[in-house]
Amino acid sequence: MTDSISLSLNNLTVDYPGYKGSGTIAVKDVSFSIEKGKVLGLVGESGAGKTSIARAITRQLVEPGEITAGEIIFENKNIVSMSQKELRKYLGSQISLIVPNPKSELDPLLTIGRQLGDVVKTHLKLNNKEAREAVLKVLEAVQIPDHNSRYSAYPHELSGGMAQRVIIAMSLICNPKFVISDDATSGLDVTVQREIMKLMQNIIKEKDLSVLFITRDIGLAAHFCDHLGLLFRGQIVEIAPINSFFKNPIHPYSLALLSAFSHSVKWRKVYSTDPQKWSKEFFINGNVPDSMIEVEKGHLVRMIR
Amino acid sequence: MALIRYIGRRLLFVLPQLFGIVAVSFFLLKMIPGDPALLMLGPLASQEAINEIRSVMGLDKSLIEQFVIYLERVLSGDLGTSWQTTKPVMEDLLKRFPATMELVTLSLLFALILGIPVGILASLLKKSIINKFSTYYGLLAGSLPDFWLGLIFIFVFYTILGWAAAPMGRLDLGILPPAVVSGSYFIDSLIAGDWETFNNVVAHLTLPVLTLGLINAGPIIKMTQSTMDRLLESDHIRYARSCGLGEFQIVRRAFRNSLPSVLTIVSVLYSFLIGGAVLVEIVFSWGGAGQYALSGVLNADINPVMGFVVWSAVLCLILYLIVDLLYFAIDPRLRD
Amino acid sequence: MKILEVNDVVKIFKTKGGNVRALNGVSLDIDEGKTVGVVGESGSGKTTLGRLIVGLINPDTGSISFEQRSIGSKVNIRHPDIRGKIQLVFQEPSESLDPRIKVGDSICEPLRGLGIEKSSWNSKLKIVSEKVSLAEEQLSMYPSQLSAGQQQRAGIARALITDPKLIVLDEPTSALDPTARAEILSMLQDVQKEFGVSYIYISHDLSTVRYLTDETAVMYLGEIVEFGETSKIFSRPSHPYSTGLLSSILLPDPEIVMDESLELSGEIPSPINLPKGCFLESRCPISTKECSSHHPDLITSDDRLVRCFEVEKMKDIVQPSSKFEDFDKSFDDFMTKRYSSSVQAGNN
Amino acid sequence: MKVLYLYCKDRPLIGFGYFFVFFLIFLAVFADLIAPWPPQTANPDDYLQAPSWRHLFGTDETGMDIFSRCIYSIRLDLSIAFLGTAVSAIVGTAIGAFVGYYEARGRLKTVFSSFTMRALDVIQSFPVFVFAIALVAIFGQGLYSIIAAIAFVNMPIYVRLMRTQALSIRQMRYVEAAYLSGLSDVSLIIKHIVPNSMGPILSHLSVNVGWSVLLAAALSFAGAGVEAPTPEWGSMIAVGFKNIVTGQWWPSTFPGIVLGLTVFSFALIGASVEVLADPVRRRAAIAKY
Repeated sequence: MTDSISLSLNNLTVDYPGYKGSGTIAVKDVSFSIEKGKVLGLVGESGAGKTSIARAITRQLVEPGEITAGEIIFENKNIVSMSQKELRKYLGSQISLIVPNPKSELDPLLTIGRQLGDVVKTHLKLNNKEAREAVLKVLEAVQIPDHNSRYSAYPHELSGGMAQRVIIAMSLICNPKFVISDDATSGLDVTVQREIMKLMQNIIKEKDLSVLFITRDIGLAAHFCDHLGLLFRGQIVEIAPINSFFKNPIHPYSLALLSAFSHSVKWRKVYSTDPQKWSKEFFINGNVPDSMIEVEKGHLVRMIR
Repeated sequence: MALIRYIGRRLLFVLPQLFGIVAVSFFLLKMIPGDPALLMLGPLASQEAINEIRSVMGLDKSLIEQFVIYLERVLSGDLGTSWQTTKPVMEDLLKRFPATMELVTLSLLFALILGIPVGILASLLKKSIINKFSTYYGLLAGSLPDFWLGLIFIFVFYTILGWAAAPMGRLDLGILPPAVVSGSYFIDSLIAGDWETFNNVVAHLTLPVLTLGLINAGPIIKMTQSTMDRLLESDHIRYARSCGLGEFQIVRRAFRNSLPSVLTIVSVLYSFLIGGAVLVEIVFSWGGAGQYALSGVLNADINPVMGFVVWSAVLCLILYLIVDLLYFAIDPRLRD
Repeated sequence: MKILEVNDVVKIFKTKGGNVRALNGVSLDIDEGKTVGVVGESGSGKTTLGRLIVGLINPDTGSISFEQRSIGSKVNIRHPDIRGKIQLVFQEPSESLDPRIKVGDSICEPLRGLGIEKSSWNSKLKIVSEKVSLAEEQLSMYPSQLSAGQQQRAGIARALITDPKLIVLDEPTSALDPTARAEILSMLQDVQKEFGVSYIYISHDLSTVRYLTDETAVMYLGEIVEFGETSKIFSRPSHPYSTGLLSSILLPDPEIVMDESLELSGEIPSPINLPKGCFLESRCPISTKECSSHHPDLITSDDRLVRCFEVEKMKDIVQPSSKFEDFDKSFDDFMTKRYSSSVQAGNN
Repeated sequence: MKVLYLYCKDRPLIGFGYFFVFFLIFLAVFADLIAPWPPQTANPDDYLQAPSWRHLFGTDETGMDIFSRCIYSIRLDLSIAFLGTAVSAIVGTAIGAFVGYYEARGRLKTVFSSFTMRALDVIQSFPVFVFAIALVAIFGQGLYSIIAAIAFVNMPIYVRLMRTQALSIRQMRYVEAAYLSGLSDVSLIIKHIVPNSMGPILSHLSVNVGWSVLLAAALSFAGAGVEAPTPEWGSMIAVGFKNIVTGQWWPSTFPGIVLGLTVFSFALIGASVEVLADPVRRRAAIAKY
């Protein structure tokens, strides 16, 4: 069974000690697993802990964040207990990351060819000529027009959509098995976003990638993912296969998110994100309960009973 | 192309500025009380003698006329004469500026060699002693009076230990200066291959360079550390890390990105030290340009001061131009 | 009655790289008590239009009239006659309040400009803060102590305190999370019902435009490419750009498939070097030779204004879409069922 | 206050900075009671005495007690520094606020701004130290010309600092909102722009007091500041200068140490203000408590 799982999180908890006043626990007791070749969407609002999860998996948490409990299992190895050296072998080659704001994520002083080349050279031990070939190939794969001249372009010479393609190229260049997309299209215009999403969809299918797709936009997730998890204040409140989720959303937070898209004033007002208004089975003593209940096969909801 | 246009624009801005500097300093210095003619001839001189000298020096003309005459002469390379040394200012400065530049350049080189590695290490090893050390060193070094530190070094290394050369100029009395090529004894003695002179030059340079270098390493460490801190936390370095690049590559990228800030602080220090090293020059009887200008100010001898101001403004100009070229080389965003 | 008329305004910004043509002749009318949506992507000039209407910038040519009198470049918006009647709500809630001034005092600031006596400030503050559901203790807090949604409520309260006739809402919800967004929009709707104020709602978020507005202007590179009743544009857009924009909206229901009849591709041209012909020509799948050589005018086509040579062809390509209605209906059905059952469960 | 205490608790050196400055002020106020010897009375019998219990820091070549002179110097040096800094900060901030606010806002206003900035460029291209000495030479040696020179030399920094702040703050939405409300330019600057730029100004202010002490001492050392018998750290170092080569280290060393510690303390305070004035960094710095 476990052979079909690409990556799984078991009770992952990320804490930011020091920020005691606000008492934030960025991520609390999060578990999920992603099957090979599948896309798990993780939807939540800002501050829900989405980015903390992405950074925990790559072990790049911002100070003073640290993983205080739980494990991250990738191909039967626990990422949490890896040494930095071992981890570095996985990052960029087996597990790669697609980030938002592509223009600030690329080194402004180096050409994109050089930046892509550095990654292949580090992981695949290619020489300069082979690296150049690999880079040109991947630039072509992400449909960058005129990729031969873009090879020596600097990040500031690219448009947002083009830079996003470069980031995608960077995540694919070593043929990873697992890709994390952290709000990858949030900075783009909708028409450009649509193109990028199509590209990603094709690549995922073609390369049989497993993907953790983190986003704020539940509409985007609905069309892109096989499974969907909803993150609320660092915890998963509902997680289900995509069809099961949208046929029968249960948690009040899920309903609030969905009603935000609806034209109906009534439902917007009935369901809010204010937990105080939720009924007892979802919210006790100021907290969401610790237990999750399986309402259908694979459809878990954080509630009592 | 963009570079040439940029330099052109830069020069366009700089020429009026240069004029402004000369004008302001000319009128400012003319306000210094004291009549050079009187100072030159002494209090017992006759009124006729004073008047004669005044007309020779052009002091009887209106200020504006004097300024125009001065400008004309500067443009033809004549900076006037100093009544204190009775020599043309140009000649004096040609001797003295190399001394100052040699001192300042070597001091800053030393400060860079010390400051950059310490700054980088402090930023990389957050919890180490070197981090604490460099944080407070940056503050402390900027707080010490350099002239005082020079004195302490003289006391320790010359008076007590007897390791250093006497703080009396750039060479021992018995040693002849090398043939003038650049004016810097350090370079000229190397060119001449005169090891005895070279060793003596180095012995005299050691303490003042140590003094200025240790003090100016402070801001360099601080700048290196804070920009490296910022960069190591930046999005693109974090992203490079999550691509699995090695630590060496990461540091190299971060350092490359922090170079412009380091360059800026170095250029600021350099232009400051051309005039600001004067007190250390005094302590070590260096005979540099700053000292020359200082005695000019204190004795209402304005030609040396004006000459110094013009020279240092031009030197700063060249310095900033070089710095701009380096920015261009580092950052592709400026090339558009 | 027309409360605001924007007449053929042009705005060019001079930058290092060249002249950015932000607005290329935009005309727009707003009726009293109505809401006009202005949609477009970044660089479409929609924010410039909003800032121009409130008087933060002046147009290069063209004019703006408010209640039949000219403002804009001629008369300063801060003129006492007009001051307070047009208000602006900003995109960035965290930046729109002075971090060192208490929220309540910030909300009252426009009253100072109007020269209203301090004694009446408190009662006015109470009315508007109730309207936007800000609690009294929040008024004596500093902006950093409020959430983004609450900050935006304060921004709206500041706009409302002068009893304005028109509020320009410049992407008021784009910095907010979806649920906070929904709450603010409902509130704006309530406010309009009660005060009869007109809105210009500037947004790139089409689903909120559909929710809030009566009419919609679709902008692309500094000009309006389609203008008409919101519901009509949403069910059957006529301009290739509006079509591409609308089909990019993803609703949270995997069964509502993406409409792929018309897709835009490639990059948005730079507003410094605008093409000679139609601005969309390079991205448009149905463009012809004429599109690259001539610039289309905004023409009346049936029930709306469209700037496209191929309006007739568009009618064949774009079929009426009911995806929004479908979503609303299925969601409503589902919720009705769920709500009644959960209410029952609550009763038990 | 509480924040400051918590911040210093983990950073004893910063705490020392605050302590030392208060200690100096205390010494300056009660100098008459604390100093064991009169500061300006030469005592030829006691010349060049090494430090002892009788003369804690020794005596100089005229036999004046260095410890007492060091204490009396505080009055002079700190008042020069405080006054010089205050003048430059107030004038510089005001100019900077207007320059930044008016930049590219209408023809006349723009001309005013760019002219001021070019003038600053000219002032700042002078070698600072020679410039300060020239100013003292022009106005004649004396307390007020030193203060004026220090204020003038420091002012461009405040203008630039405040200009940068004003440039970014005037783009903030709350300033635009206030503008639309009909507030005048001056009240916009006073109500919104200046208060919101105080963080960087304050932190520079403290460091700047330290620099000003240093500059005052350097001027005296160069012979353009306070004249010899007046107790002043810089001139005391200059007086002791000739003795050091012959091994009498104390006349120069002690004033230098006090001077260095003073400047260092202000630098430490400045570093802490930089953090404490920024709400985000302040919260992170005392997060533990």
